[in-house]
Amino acid sequence: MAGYAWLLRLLLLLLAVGLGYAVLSLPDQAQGLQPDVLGKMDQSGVTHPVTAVLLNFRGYDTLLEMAVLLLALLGIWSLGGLPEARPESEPGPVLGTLTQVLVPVLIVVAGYLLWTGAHAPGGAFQAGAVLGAAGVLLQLTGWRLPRRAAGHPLRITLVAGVAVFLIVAALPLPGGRQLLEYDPNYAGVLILVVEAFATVSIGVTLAALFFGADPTDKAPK
Amino acid sequence: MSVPFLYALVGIGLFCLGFHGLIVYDHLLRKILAINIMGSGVFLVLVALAKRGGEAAPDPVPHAMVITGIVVAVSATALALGLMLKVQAATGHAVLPGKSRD
Amino acid sequence: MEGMTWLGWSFDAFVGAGLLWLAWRALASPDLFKAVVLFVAFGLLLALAWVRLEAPDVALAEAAIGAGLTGALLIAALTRLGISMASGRHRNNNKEEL
Amino acid sequence: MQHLYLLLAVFLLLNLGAGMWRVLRGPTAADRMLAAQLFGTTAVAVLLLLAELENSVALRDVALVFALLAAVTAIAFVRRAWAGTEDSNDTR
Repeated sequence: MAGYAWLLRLLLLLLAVGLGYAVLSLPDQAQGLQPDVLGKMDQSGVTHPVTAVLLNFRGYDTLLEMAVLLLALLGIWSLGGLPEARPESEPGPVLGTLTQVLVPVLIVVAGYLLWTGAHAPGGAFQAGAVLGAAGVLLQLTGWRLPRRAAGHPLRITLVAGVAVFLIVAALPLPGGRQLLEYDPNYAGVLILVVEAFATVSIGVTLAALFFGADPTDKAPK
Repeated sequence: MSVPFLYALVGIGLFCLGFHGLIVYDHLLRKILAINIMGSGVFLVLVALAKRGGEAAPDPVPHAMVITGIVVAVSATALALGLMLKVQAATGHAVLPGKSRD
Repeated sequence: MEGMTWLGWSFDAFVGAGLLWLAWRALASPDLFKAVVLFVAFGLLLALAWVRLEAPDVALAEAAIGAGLTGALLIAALTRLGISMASGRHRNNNKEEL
Repeated sequence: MQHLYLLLAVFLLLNLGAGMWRVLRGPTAADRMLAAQLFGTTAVAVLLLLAELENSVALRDVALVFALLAAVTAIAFVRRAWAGTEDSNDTR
């Protein structure tokens, strides 16, 4: 391997030069799809272009992306539990108070980001990530999902985002329209419903990814 | 040459740096970091090229793609870390089988 | 506005150079814990790059995930690998020179 | 005023270089982690300066999320990595 290190560097340098040439030869001024998006904004139900693209114009991407999140979680659960680091001590008073203050604030901020996503930067992914961080914080201070919530309630929460998105996507079908083709009059409400469920599902999925095992499993070795 | 192109070139640099690290280093955690850095480079190129409109607002489509990309990247990282821990539990070393242990 | 563009350029140049340097050090440093900390710092700097590229949505996602989740995930994985924080080397008897 | 904001942002960015030195030198893991936290704090300050510069509400949201979540990595470090290590009382 060591003898070929210079060859590898040379090839990667060539790749970098080629990619750089390709990027620099692109036109200096380009609007991309921005005029198309702005032209259709009045039909999207929201006023923020990125949210309109995420949940209306490119709804397929977002729907499948949430399925990818679930797949990653299934992958981790099928590993059968990860080795536990070490028995955790009780959180000290500082950490306990910090968590008691920070977790509600994080939940409020997640709600704010979700709400503001309709007209300004924000939305389901950012809100879900903040919610996931709140879940990670709780786990770090020794909190574990109660036994009775770990079975069906957890699973239903995890799939709720994809399920509600699919239902909303299928709603236009009986009216003779296409999958994910919302009525512009109701698009705003539908997007908010989809985003609300997606936020909770993304947050819980990210927190479960951090936990690293199916909580209904018997304690891993 | 303008600001977006500066960032696009940095993105290409990050991609190639990450690619180099992915090939050269044997420890799996380092490979995971390298893949993340490669992904960040790709995101940087996408977002930089979206801003070529000058004074106009940037193209929102690449932004939406990058946001989903960031969330997918973190979930893939979590899965990769889990697999790495399983490799370590099975072989005692967090390197790919058949690799030298350095 | 001459000074303004000059300052803006130097800001972008620092961010770009910092990104490349942090990525290089994160991959090349022999201590794994140091690599993780450098990677977290890389994520923070990347959020500034998104802001400069007028992508506040992406900056929000990066701030939430890069600052909160990735760091926690990597550190948890590092402890589960059994790597001592003091030296960055393995604690168990299969000593690996990292 | 605009010049001042951008100048301060560049200055804070240079300050990150000083933090970098701590991350690289160590010597203990806690030093590195605290330096990374300093990174986060400085990034919040830079974001707020840029928010004033561009008069953008969204950037204040980014700074808010940053400030809230920077603590999570530090807590993960304290809870998972630092507590219980044989040299946590180390005064090197």
